Amino acid sequence: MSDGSVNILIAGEAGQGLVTVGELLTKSLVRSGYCVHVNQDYQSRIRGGHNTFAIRAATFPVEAPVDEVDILVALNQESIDLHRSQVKEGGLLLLGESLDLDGECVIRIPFKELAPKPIFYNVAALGALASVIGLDREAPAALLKKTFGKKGEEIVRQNLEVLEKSYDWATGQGRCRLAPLPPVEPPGTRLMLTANQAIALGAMAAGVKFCSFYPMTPSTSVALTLAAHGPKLGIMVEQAEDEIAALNMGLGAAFAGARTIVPTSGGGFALMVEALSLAGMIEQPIIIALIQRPGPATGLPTRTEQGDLNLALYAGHGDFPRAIFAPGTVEDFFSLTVRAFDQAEKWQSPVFVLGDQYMSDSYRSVAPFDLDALPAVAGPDLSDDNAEGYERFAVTVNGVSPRRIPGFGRSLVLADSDEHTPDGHITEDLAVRTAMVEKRLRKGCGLHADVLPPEYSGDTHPDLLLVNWGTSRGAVLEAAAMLRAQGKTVGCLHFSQVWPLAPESFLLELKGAKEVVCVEGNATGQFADLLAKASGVRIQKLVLRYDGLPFTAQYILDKLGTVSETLRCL
Amino acid sequence: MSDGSVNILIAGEAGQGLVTVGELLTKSLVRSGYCVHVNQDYQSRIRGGHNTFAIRAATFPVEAPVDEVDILVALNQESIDLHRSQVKEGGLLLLGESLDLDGECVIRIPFKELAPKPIFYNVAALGALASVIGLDREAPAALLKKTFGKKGEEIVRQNLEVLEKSYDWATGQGRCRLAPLPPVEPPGTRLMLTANQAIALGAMAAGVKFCSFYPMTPSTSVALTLAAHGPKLGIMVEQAEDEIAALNMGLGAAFAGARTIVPTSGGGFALMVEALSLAGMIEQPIIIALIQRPGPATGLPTRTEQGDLNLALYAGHGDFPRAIFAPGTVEDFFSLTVRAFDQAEKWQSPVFVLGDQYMSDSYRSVAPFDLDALPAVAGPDLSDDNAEGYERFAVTVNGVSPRRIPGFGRSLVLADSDEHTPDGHITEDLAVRTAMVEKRLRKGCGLHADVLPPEYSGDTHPDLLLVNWGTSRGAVLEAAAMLRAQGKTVGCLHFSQVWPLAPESFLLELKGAKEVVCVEGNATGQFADLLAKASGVRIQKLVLRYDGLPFTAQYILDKLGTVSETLRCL
Amino acid sequence: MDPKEFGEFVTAWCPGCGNFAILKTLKAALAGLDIPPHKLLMVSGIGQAAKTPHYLRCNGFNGLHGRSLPPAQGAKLANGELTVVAVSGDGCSYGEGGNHFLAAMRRNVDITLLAHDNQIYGLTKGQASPTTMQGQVTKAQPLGAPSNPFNPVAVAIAMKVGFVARGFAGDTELLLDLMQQAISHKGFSLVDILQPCVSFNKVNTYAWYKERVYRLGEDHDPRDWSAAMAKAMEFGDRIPTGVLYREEKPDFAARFPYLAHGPLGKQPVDRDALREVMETFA
Amino acid sequence: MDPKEFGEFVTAWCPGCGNFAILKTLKAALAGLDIPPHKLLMVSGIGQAAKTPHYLRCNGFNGLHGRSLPPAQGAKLANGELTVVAVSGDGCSYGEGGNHFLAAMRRNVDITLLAHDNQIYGLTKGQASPTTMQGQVTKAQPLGAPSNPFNPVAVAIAMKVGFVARGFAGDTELLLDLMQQAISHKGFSLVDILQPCVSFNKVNTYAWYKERVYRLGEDHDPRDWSAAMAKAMEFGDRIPTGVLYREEKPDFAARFPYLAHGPLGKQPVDRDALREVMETFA
Ligand SMILES: Cc1ncc(C[n+]2csc(CCOP(=O)(O)OP(=O)(O)O)c2C)c(N)n1
Ligand SMILES: Cc1ncc(C[n+]2csc(CCOP(=O)(O)OP(=O)(O)O)c2C)c(N)n1
Ligand code: SF4
Ligand code: SF4
Ligand SMILES: [Mg+2]
Ligand SMILES: [Mg+2]
Repeated sequence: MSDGSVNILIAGEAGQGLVTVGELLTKSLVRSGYCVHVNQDYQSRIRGGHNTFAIRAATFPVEAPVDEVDILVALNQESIDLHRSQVKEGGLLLLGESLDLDGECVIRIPFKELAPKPIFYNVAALGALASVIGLDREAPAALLKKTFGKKGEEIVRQNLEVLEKSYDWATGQGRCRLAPLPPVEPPGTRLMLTANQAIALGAMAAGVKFCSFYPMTPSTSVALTLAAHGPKLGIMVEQAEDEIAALNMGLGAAFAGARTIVPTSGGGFALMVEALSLAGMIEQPIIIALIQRPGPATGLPTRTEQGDLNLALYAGHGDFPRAIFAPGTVEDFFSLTVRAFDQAEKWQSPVFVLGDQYMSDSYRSVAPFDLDALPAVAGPDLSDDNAEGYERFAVTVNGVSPRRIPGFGRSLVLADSDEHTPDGHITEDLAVRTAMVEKRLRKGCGLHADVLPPEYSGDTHPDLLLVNWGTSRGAVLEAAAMLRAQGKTVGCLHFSQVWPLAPESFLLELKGAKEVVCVEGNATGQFADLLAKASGVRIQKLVLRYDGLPFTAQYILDKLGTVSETLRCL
Repeated sequence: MSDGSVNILIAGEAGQGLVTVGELLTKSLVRSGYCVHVNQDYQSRIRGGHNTFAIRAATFPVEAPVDEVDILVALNQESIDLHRSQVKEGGLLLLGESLDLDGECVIRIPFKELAPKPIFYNVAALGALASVIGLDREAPAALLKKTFGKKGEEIVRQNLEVLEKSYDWATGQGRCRLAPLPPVEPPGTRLMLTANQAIALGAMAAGVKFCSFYPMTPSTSVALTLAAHGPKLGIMVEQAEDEIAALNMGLGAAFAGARTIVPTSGGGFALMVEALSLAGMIEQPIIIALIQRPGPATGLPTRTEQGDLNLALYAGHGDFPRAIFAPGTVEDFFSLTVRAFDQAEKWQSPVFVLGDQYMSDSYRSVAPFDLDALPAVAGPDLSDDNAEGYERFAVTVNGVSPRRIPGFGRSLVLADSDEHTPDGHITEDLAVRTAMVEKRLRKGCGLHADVLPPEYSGDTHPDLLLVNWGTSRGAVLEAAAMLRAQGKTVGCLHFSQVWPLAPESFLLELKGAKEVVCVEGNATGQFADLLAKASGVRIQKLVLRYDGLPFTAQYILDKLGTVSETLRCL
Repeated sequence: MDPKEFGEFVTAWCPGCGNFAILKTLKAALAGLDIPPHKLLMVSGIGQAAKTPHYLRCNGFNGLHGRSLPPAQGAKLANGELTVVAVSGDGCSYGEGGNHFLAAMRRNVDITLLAHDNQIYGLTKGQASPTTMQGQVTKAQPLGAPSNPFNPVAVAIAMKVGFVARGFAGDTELLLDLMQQAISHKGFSLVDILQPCVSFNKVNTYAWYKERVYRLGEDHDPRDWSAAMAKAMEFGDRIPTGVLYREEKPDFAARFPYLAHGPLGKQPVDRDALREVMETFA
Repeated sequence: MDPKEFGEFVTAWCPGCGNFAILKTLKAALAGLDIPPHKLLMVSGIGQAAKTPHYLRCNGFNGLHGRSLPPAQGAKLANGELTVVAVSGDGCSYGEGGNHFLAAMRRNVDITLLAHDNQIYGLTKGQASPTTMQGQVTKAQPLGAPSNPFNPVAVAIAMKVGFVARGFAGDTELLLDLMQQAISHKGFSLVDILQPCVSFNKVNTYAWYKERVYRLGEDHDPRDWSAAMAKAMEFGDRIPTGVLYREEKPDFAARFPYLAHGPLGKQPVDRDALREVMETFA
């Protein structure tokens, strides 16, 4: 915390309110102008078990979790046992009233004393924490006013009273060797956003009008965010009977002119594979937000992994093009979702946005998006010219045919899952078949031409190049910084679009480093394989993580130090 | 036909009985000791349209279709128009009675004269064809006796009478410049089998006891063959409500001890992707017979393609091992299905047998399989030792745990789609997770060690190496022979197991040729991609076919002559 | 309107198939309702019946086997101005698509399902479908179809679907009326249409149906749930046709006021509203 | 047999959840029927209820969400000697798994489905399930659940399922009896069990159910289909529990004589028979 940052770990059972405390504190920090990084670790159960909510706050950007903790808030005994060792020298332990631990830097929060009823314990914890980290008391107070405003003045008053009391109480306690967070210049408005919320906002900005989904952790919050604001923005959000219905229904809505997103997770997406192929065949723009969790099968429902890349890339029977975005920041989850809608329409193909549990639950502080500066998103052909001669699947040079919307004019639009003639009728003419296959594939060349190059950062011709994609970005950047501090030159190559790949945009970097390592959150190095296929360059060393947790810089450093004996006999 | 072979094309509408004529003639040829190759081309409809049944018969092995025709049997006018140009110089046209065409080698079959009722027209055609190609009349006669035997003597007599009459009639006609097929030494018993029937027989030989399926061309005949013989062999064949049920039901049956096969096609398999992942997670041996047809989506339901390799390989969310066989001969469809069962049990993983419409409908003459010489197939652990301490998912060196069957002893068997402890209970212990991921992947190394090397044939260090997999084998071998006749040295490298790949077993061959070309039946070169990933060798030139038809040698030669501008921007 | 507006197409059906009569009746029904081709969307799955959208001049979505209802509902929600008719076979609608059938009945989106019920899988050459009679022998069921047949109208009435009817391809006069009533009904409507398959169903033939099928009389009150349920269970020596059950209730869209503003695809993005939404995260 | 044979496990359920009573009753029911753990196979999907196989010493197959019935039937067909009980939630059984529910009812394999019906998606934190009441507000349905709720017992009776019952986690005496009858019934049996979810269903609480639930009396004859159907439609102010409908009929396996020879996995390959099969291709 001496460096202008603090890492707070709130730990306890599901149902003890740790998320409430965590979210309130995070929001107070965001509003006060600090950068934040939240990491939520929880089990697949509603009550009990063991969960944590980790807030890393700093005066500078923080984009990855860290294991070492400055302040451990332990709501039950198990939390002490499990996390005590993570607390840094001089760190602080804030314990629930009756928990058993003694020591120099241990403070017990006298909840019963500070709050009239258990329902206020969360606010008591908030006050104590705010005080301990040196947050101005006004920040949480303003937040409580806003949060409880609609519940009436009395409720607000009671909450503020508890906040005051616990803030003061904590101020009276020693804070061990913890320095308060240095004050920061109050920024303009800041949003507190997760990746999933950013996907939903991006979709809204791109004009989404339809979302069909089936609940599945960690993708559900994309749909819930859209549902919450659907009535206001005129977005129809429907929970389908299953994932097959979700994508097929989405395709119907998209065909009928509504921009559509279908959020799901690996096991749910596995059920959409046939419908994805249909999207390829009828050239239907549609967005799939695939929020990953560890597999196979049900796997670890509430943990994280980057294990569905292969599936996203190869799902569907038969050959057809697609694009896959894998943003690495909350800002990119927003802007690349917008881009996904544009690319989907422009190349009339399904487009993926890959996220994962880690970032779906990871709050960050983000500047409000400049909606007026957003690029226009491509739309269908609304001309209705020459309705009689209209052909939905006219064979063209770039493979893209005019996409009209049934009912918008007099043009008749016919989509067919069989091979079809330009006007959409089923055909068994094998010359037409050949032309149609090639037409569809030509759109892949368009997607390829539009591909976003990877982001290169750090030293040129470095000793070490850390290749990574999607949500591993933050931990990789931090690892690179730590290695540089040790005197190594390090480059980072981050792919926020993982398909198509345009090797010419990164081959120099890939070949310019002494050692290349691929960092990814799965057990087999799926992206490294993909790079080998696309570029001919096989990255020999992999840093993989597949225990359900997100990367930390330290994890990467540790693994870099060991010889990786990757099991690649899949 | 002068070279001891004949290619007969029977063409007409669906419902005109051309398959009946074709099958009867093929069987007569097989029983007479000729090698045969049948290619069936038909539309997705029950009546009308345009279908063909092509029989290539020879005194030597024939393993691919050819376009040039010696005898065209045209049952309607359209067939004449469509196929006349395929008839070789000096070839023969046998027409339905009232069709319009004149010429030297045109013969009209006087059906009304030869047969008392339309129901006998098929036999009339059979008699005429048998005579024209020089088949002894005893062969079809014996076949009719067997076929109609159970319908009573009178029926047999009538059929034989028509056969005699038409045989004699045709003998009286000129046969143009066609030479009769030279007689062959009558072999022992020969089976007339398609690949799908061979899969079913292979499964029976391996002890299959359960088959759950949902009808889908071209996979249905695997299930129908099992269903026909199920009661005799005690095989439960159940048509499920959908493909999801088919595989999940199959997993339940397999879990409960029944060797299980699930046949399907691309679109159906697309629906099984989640259940495949479950098979990976619960380490359930199961066989999926994936009989391919052109996609995407419904595509061309009754045509052929090799387009589902990527899907078979990458289906399922999360990482887990599998094996994929892609036989190239009917004999291999039998023996590799047996091997698939063995590998599935040995490495407790899902195993694929990839076929396609072409070979699912392609009859061949095959020597009866020597059932006594079959290798033993691995089975579950029936010991029930130490039932109390039994752990279904015990972590072992090679990843394989003792697989016991619920109810067979006192051992309790628990399978879980979540990550689990060795005894099968759901866990969120992330160290256990890591151990389990690695245990499962180690089985992939076992599959890798057992992999079948590709078959190399032809010249060493050739000018040209034709890499191919699965059902393209026959056409590739024939193309190689034709090129050799032109003075080129040619090698063929055929993969009948396409995953895992062991580069050490073929790198020398791959690198030893002047030019390497990959021949495969899809639009993007899926296997060439896979080879690049697995071996680091990128085959630059591809001969692809994706119009729904199988390869012919001539097609390959034609494409080799052109510069392939493959669209690889997928 | 002239049924000729919907064009004439060459079909891939077998001569004598019950689908011909249904198609012809459908065109007449649509013409009678004055639904112009460009305001009509026919959605289907895969099967013989599912080829119907190709044989009618209109907008069409010929999707995947078993999946006619999800895109039909999606399209209707996206554009309530379209008349949306889903058409598919018994296998498609009640077999592979069974879960969507259940959900569509619950959801009550204003679409019509015409289920061509030939009690067999036609296109895949004659395996048992959910409505195939128990014991009927096929190549896939050599010991006879082992399952109890599905009774779509009984299940629909048990679920209180607002419009449940059974028609017969051999009685096109009644069928025309049923189609028009179904399409006009606000909410999800089911017309199960008995359709002889001359190629693969040698049990439930024209003659078989003709012998059994009768029209529900004036005495049947489709608003009487118990009577409807009792009639729905009749399928054997006697098979009732007509409107079995009717009930008016708000359709799905009625619960979403913003669906009343016209097609979703014509609604612009309201930047100010979006800005307000964004601010809820501040 | 002592219910303790089925062990005691730490669960992941919320304190107060209706699942506890159901689990306890299940153990008692199984013990009462003298089913030894190694002859019992519990099959489930994914959800809170679906965790049940982990909380019982026995064989278990905890498969995919919505997919409890297919493996349950596959396993039972492969080994008729096993007692097979499928257990899952309302979402799993009637939502994602709706098509399997329909097919299992038609197929009549001798298994039991215990559907823990809390009228909500518990494990995924409170979205509407197929049985959630229309209009009930959730985070996923902020304007209220738009669909008509699914009535599993009505549909089952419309499909003439041989054993259809409704139980309540708050009446374990009745539930024990229902479970035992269901498991003993030859063929597919359904027990829909009303199960309060204290965390996410604030409408259908213990109190809500207690006020409405009543036991069917002696006067109800479960063999009277019309009476059963009428009772099945009752779900509102009054909710009947007990055996709604019963009918004995041959189960699926009865149609396949060779299933009577013991577990398929113990049947050897008959080489001679196989040779004869091979010869049919000659
Ligand atoms: C996912 C999938 N499974 C299976 C098929 C194969 N298939 C096509 S049509 C059909 C059944 C058709 O039966 P039905 O719906 O009754 O229509 P009908 O042909 O009788 O009109 C099947 C199984 C398919 N196209 N897709
Ligand atoms: C294919 C798939 N889709 C979605 C999910 C997420 N999921 C897990 S449980 C569940 C719903 C549980 O509801 P219910 O079956 O009623 O069980 P309960 O938790 O209420 O007992 C869902 C949607 C999943 N695991 N797999
Ligand atoms: S197979 Fe049957 S349903 Fe299909 S077109 Fe022919 S008669 Fe009609
Ligand atoms: S969420 Fe509901 S159903 Fe799940 S354990 Fe808690 S109370 Fe029970
Ligand atoms: Mg049908
Ligand atoms: Mg539930």
